[in-house]
Amino acid sequence: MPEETMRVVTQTEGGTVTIAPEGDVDLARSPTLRAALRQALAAKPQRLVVDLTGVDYMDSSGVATLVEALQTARRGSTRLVLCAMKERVRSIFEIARLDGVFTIVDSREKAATA
Amino acid sequence: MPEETMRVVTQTEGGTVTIAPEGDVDLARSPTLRAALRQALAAKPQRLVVDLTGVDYMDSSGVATLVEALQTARRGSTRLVLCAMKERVRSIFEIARLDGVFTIVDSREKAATA
Amino acid sequence: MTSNGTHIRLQMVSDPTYLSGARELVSAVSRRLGFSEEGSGQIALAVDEALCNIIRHGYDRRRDRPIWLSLNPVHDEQNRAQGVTIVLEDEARQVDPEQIRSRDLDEVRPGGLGVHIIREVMDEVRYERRPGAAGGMKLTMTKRITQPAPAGETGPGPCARGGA
Amino acid sequence: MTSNGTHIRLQMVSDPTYLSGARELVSAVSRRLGFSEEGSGQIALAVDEALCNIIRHGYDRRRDRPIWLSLNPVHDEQNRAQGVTIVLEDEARQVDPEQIRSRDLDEVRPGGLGVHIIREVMDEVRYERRPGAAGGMKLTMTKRITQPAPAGETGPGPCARGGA
Ligand SMILES: Nc1ncnc2c1ncn2[C@@H]1O[C@H](COP(=O)(O)OP(=O)(O)O)[C@@H](O)[C@H]1O
Ligand SMILES: Nc1ncnc2c1ncn2[C@@H]1O[C@H](COP(=O)(O)OP(=O)(O)O)[C@@H](O)[C@H]1O
Repeated sequence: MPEETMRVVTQTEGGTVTIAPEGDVDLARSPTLRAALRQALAAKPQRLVVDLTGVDYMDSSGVATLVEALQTARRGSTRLVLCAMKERVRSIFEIARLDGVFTIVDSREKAATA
Repeated sequence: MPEETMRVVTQTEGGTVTIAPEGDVDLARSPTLRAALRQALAAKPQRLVVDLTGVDYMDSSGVATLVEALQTARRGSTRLVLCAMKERVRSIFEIARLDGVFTIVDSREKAATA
Repeated sequence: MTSNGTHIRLQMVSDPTYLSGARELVSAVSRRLGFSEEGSGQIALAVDEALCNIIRHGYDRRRDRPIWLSLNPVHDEQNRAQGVTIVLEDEARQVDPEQIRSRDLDEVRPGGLGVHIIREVMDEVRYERRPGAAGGMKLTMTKRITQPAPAGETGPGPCARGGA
Repeated sequence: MTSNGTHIRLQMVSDPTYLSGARELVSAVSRRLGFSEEGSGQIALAVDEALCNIIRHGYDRRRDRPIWLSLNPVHDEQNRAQGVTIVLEDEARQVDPEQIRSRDLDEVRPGGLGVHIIREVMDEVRYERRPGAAGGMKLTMTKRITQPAPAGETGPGPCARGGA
């Protein structure tokens, strides 16, 4: 079967790129998210916001993708912010003890200044 | 395994009894709905409203339970009204060509006068 | 890839408690194969109705008898999912496949809707006796994706982006 | 009833496309057995992580190899569901079960979280080599229901009403 894909909406406004994946981010889908994050980070924006409104579920392959993005962002002086994370997704960050490592805010509005 | 149960909230106000099942109504759960409907109909209320707000899925065992209730209601001169039916549930009534047989309204408010 | 053999095979006991599990399995897989939410819901409904009939008519509501569900994508030449085929098998009483049919729907009475629903939502439906000593029935159902996914994708929408 | 034999057994190919189906199956069944939504979600997460590890480490991402998932309720003397046991088996490379362990989480880097997550959300986790010529690994996981359902019910809440 061909590599499975998911919808990822990318939006650029000033120095901020916002990426909004839609659907479950699991081993089948995280390559799509990774591709979108890499592309966004290649331009070294000031701020990269990952809007998780549309993500009901994430497994450790999705978390690994975000950790990788965080490392790349830091090297390129991009501020990476996660927003609108659902409770179920937050719990995997907590179990992985990564909830303190990422900047996580409630909404896109807050992500603009976090 | 013991007979599976579901939450069904029953409320009486004047001559109207309202029954609100919660969860999927399938072969495992329709006996609980049937028991609640029978109990309500035994008192021959003027009006029996089945509020389907909490029902995301129904199979033909659930539909059969409601048809049975409709027949009992007609014999006892009780007006049976279904309300707040989700699109997915409505489609099984349409496939079974029963959407014209039942009185189906949008909300509890409309069910009070339908 | 994965062209031989069955992609998904579920063995379950004939206990209604497990109907929701079978529905969610089938509906999630159908979504990933490219069916719309409505299409996936219809496939899950057909599977539920067929399982109920096996439990009620085939096994007389015994809860400890086996049922097998296999699911395979139907592919076109470009290896894109075009639909899904689901096979249900049991070791229940064998009946004449001709006897498994819907009643006249004009009469309003409880029951008698399952086979009609299955035929309505699936594109192909075939009942037959299972060959072999164990007996039982076999139901083969196929549904095609009405809005085919764009080239090279199994994802749901035209806006889906390519993988890494 | 249904006390002998396996209640649910899923055979799937090692294709990540089918992970969501396995998750939804396990989560829907766990809900019906009396787990909370959170508890069911955790069981599905553990199953997903374990399946990912089989696909990545056991089968080196080949998509056409078999994986088996069996699920059984754990009952008390009154036949009430107390929890669930899930067994995952494969025909992949055998490794020393001692080698399947989590890394130090203080270091922030991608990967290395799966085994930690599985051990965190499940109550018992045991890896072993599968006996027999086909090789492969076997993972047995159990999770108990923390808020047991009231007597005679497998439903979720204290307000559930008795069946017909
Ligand atoms: N799996 C099955 N095994 C034996 N008979 C079946 C099976 N499925 C359906 N039937 C037969 O087909 C008839 C129509 O089924 P259906 O439309 O589901 O309505 P109902 O089950 O309410 O009678 C049933 O009454 C039964 O005689
Ligand atoms: N099913 C498996 N087969 C073989 N080795 C495994 C399996 N599951 C886990 N492992 C081993 O355990 C280690 C830790 O796994 P995990 O915590 O999921 O992190 P990761 O898979 O990202 O390395 C893996 O690196 C691997 O060596």
